[in-house]
Amino acid sequence: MAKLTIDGREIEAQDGQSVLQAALECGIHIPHLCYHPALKVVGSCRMCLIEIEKVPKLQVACGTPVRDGMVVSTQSERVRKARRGVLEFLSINHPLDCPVCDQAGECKLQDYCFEYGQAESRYQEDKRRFPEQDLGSTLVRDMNRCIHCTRCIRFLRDVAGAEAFTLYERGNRTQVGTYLETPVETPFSMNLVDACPVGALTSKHFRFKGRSWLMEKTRTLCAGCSRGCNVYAWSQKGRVLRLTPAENEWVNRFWLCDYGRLTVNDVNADDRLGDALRLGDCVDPEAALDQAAAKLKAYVDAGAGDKIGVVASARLTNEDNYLIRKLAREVLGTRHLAFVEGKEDDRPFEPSDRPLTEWFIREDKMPITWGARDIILSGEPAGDVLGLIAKARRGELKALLVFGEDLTRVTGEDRVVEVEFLFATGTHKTRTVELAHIAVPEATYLEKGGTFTNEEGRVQRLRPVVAPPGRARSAWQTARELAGRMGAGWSYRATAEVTAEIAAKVPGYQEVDFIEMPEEGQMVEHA
Amino acid sequence: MGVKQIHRPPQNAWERLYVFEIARGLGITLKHALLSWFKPGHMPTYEYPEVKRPLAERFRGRHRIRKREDGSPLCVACYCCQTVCPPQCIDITAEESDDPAVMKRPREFKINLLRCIFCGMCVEACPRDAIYMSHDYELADRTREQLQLGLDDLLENQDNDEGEG
Amino acid sequence: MWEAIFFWGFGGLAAALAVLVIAMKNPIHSAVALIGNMFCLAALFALLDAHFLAAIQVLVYAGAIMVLFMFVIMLLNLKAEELGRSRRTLAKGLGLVLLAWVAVRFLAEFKGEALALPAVTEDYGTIESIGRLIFGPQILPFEVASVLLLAAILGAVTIAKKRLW
Amino acid sequence: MIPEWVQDILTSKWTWAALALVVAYVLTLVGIVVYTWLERRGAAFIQRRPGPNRRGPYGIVQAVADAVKLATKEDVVPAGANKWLHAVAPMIGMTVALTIIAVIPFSGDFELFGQTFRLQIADMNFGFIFILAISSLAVYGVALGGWSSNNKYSLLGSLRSGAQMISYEISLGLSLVGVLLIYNTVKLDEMVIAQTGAIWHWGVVQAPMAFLIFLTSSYAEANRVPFDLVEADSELVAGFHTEYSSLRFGLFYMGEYVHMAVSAILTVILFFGGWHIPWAEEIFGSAPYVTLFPWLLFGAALVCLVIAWDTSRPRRRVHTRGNLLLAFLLVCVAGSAAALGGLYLAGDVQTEIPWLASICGMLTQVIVLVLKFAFFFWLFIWVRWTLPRFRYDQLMKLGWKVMLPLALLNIGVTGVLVLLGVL
Repeated sequence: MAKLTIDGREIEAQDGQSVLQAALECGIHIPHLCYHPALKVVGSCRMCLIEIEKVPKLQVACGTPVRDGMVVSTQSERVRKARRGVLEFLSINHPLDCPVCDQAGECKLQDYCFEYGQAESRYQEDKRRFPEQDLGSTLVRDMNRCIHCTRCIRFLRDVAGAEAFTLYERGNRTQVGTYLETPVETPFSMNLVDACPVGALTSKHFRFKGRSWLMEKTRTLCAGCSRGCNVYAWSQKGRVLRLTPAENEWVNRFWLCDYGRLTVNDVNADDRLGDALRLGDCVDPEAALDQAAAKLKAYVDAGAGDKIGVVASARLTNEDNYLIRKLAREVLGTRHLAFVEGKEDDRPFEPSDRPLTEWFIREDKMPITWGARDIILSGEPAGDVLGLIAKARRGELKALLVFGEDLTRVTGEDRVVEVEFLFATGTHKTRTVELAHIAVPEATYLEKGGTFTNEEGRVQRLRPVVAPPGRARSAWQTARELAGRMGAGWSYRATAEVTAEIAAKVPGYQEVDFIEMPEEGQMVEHA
Repeated sequence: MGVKQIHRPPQNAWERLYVFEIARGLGITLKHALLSWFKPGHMPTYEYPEVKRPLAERFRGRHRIRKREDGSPLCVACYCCQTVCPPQCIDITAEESDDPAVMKRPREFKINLLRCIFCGMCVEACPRDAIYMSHDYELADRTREQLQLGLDDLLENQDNDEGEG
Repeated sequence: MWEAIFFWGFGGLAAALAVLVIAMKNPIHSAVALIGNMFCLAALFALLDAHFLAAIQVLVYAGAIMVLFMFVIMLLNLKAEELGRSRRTLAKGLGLVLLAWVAVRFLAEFKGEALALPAVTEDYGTIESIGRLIFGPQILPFEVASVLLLAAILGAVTIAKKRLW
Repeated sequence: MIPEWVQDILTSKWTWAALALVVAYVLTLVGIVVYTWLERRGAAFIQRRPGPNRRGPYGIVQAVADAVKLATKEDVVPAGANKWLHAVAPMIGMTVALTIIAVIPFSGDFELFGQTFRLQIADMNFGFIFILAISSLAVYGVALGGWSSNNKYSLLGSLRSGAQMISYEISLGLSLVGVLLIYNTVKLDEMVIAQTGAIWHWGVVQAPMAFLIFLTSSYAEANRVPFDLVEADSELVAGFHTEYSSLRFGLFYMGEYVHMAVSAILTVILFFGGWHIPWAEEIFGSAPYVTLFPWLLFGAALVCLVIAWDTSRPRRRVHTRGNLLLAFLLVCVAGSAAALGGLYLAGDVQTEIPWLASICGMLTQVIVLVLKFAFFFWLFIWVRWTLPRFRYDQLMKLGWKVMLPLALLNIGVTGVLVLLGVL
């Protein structure tokens, strides 16, 4: 432990930490461009200059380890003047194109120039100019804006495990890019956009879609795989425009894969279901639920409740699955309950310092395969979806309820089982939804609240980012409506109430608290 | 609170008779009536639809967007006007421009004139001086939809008048 | 011909309005009916060549006295629930009996013959002849009536005003 | 042959009275169009603006457009209003104003086919008392309208105006008594005849005090500025007609104008010699109005030509073209009037065609009356846009403490003067 003074404040820092890390930890902001907590320190931007007592020259905060008794000043006139100088140098070739730059609003250079810079540059000569460069399917490079902090190079080399970027040419002509301008081929390429402190690397997916200050930022989860990465969903006017990683040391650290980021395209797809469908017609979801409930009640009243099959999904939330199970077991009284689950992945889960490609993306593309096992099975014999379909084909089932899944994707065929009554909920207009006797719309993971249990057994909170299209709602709400119409006196009004019941009923979930859930999530024991 | 005493000038007997003072008043109004009658050109009014009042240089009318030499909008869709607009009546959708030098251009630029308060903040905010407020103030229309200006509406009639820039 | 039409028209209207005066529940309606009744009476006077009397009837009764009545009613502004339901069956019965008695007496006297009335003279009903009557033979009752009215005015002022000076 | 009862009806005085009534009322209602136009343009001119000048020549069709607008508006009856009285009240106001027209003489006697006629619907021997009696009923329109609207402002407005009308009716009536003493008659036509000859026979010269009181009181009776406390908009919204809309409001509005017209014409008849031109006999001989007619025709032709010239030229600032059609029509009228006048001058019409002569004389009298009336109507408008509104206590003070004593004094002085033989 080292004790040092920064701007007159006594702070304690761990040995080996840099002054910059120690300052950031206790909330003192030292301007920095090339420093990134997950990347190796190079000290190339010279933005984090600080004045240390008894040291004649200004030092970079990122590269100076803390020492006991150090007295640091981050705001002295000398420091400020030095930063102004650094900024003036950085701005020599940086174009004044903030109006068209996607980074504007979250650009560190812009912020620092606003804070320290002077409005007029003394540099009279021409700025260097490069055309924009296409770097594969995800990235666009604008060399004009580059400040040579090498964050991108360091990320690819040290974190992603893809040595694609480098510095080439020299001095004033230095460029950052790929060898021979080949495209960047890594499933983590869009992290470069986050890593770049300025707008030199921008995302093709988000390019010109919106401005950072006009968007709302909501912390939620990615549903792309069973890792359960924490993300910020940026939305504007009811549309999610992009996902960026939210820091979670135990799950995804600072990163998010391209696949996960692009799941937002599914949410924004044109074939989203907004109204109920009955054999192809648009109808009122309320009326559709009335009819479905009446039909199901007829089966139950006739003693044929056990001839109803219910298909849940690991794509839904814990709350959805819990109420689907409760609907099947308690209201319909059927044993035929199964859920669609993802592939097994026997690789270790824990985040590590190995290249991202080796551990980050999970084989299991369903967000809560493990959670669904905890909740739907709860110690009861496993129901297999393919088995359920086979039973239905044999005519042992009269009705089938499919929640949030496309059965054709499970079977790989273009047809869904022919039963007397097929009820489906769906986020998109899938085959199952089209072939169902009654289909109601379903909200996607960016449109509903709830909890996900990831592969590791970490329960994390999902937050609604935008309103679902039309009259879509969560599967648990659909289940509640069906049960309510069939005479069950369920009184769930909010997701938190279902979560509370899960905590009370499902073994291992006792500690789960929806409202007070910490940002890193809560661990549960898989049964 | 103090009471403000108003001292009216005392009236003399002649004035208190009123009749002659009333006649004097009638004379004044008659003078104006006759002036209006025989010299209608000297009335301080404007026959509005045909004759228009000269506007102040800084008059803020309907918005327009300046064009580049090739006719494309000068706007680069930076959203500054949309951000600064107090009643939030501007709605921009950006897109990639064909011209690599321009990079970004508005695909849609909607101004809801029904919401607009003509404060001119968008003009202040524009980094390209692309948006300006013309002297066009006859903005009545038959439907609400016709008062939602689109990019085409904002680009037309450029030469009509130049407002604040 | 026309005179007959007007006589029966105004006469019938006067009778109907007189009934309405006591039959209407809303006092304003009663007052309006009374005004109408007086107007019809004036018309009947006019038909009888008593033009001055007709004009005075309208001027004094309809134009002055009833206005004051109406002001009082308006300022009281009684609601329907305050007006209540009249239940004086005894008074109604007695009234009917009296009416029947008057009718019987009237028919017994009238017997369908024209009354022998003196012929209308040239100056009948003119202002001049009435003036000569009032300020000649009838001067005493006229002045007594005016003194009576003066006394009534003074009485009203004395009652209404606590301090006279 | 014509049945006897039809003949009865045709020859009855009632039939002709009814016919005359209809004609007079239609003319009055048509006149309202002109009155409102005059008011609006007059107000505009006094305020140095053009006023309505778009629809029709000089904007006169604007008044028709106003009427159409009023008539096609929704007729709102407020909740809780006394529906029956709410409907009746504007009719009372209008009826009262129109009824007075029945006793007004528009011309002197003239002979036609051996019979004597006069442009007067009802020749009553108590003319001015009739006027007083009928105008005293005007309070009811205002009072009932305000009360039946179920609105505090309406009620206050109607009470105010009721009190105002009663107060000023007294001084109005008393001021007439003085005139009555001078003319020694109560018949309006005889009053006019009494003012024949020199200008000092006019009522305004003989009884100036009565004239002032009458004028003031008639403004108060018509609820016009400076006595329009009824509709003191800053205090009472619009007074008794706050809750009126559509044609019901229109009736009040028209009633006000008819009232003004009646007041103006009474002023002319009582104080300004009616249809007489001073010293007419001295100047124009034994039948002055017949002799005067062609000159009037020429004057009218001249006015037509001026208007034609004015409408046909393009106007400055007003970017509307001149009304060529109207100009053409007016030139035609002017031409034919001049031709007729010339014809009349050339032949000795009085002896050759006596009926034409008497009609011409009658028309001259009507025109003279209308010209005088027009001035007093204009005076109403003129005063309205000149004087500010009275405060209510000032109004009452003026009515009871100034007008009433002055009127009584006027009667006394006039009586003494008449007894002394001065007047």
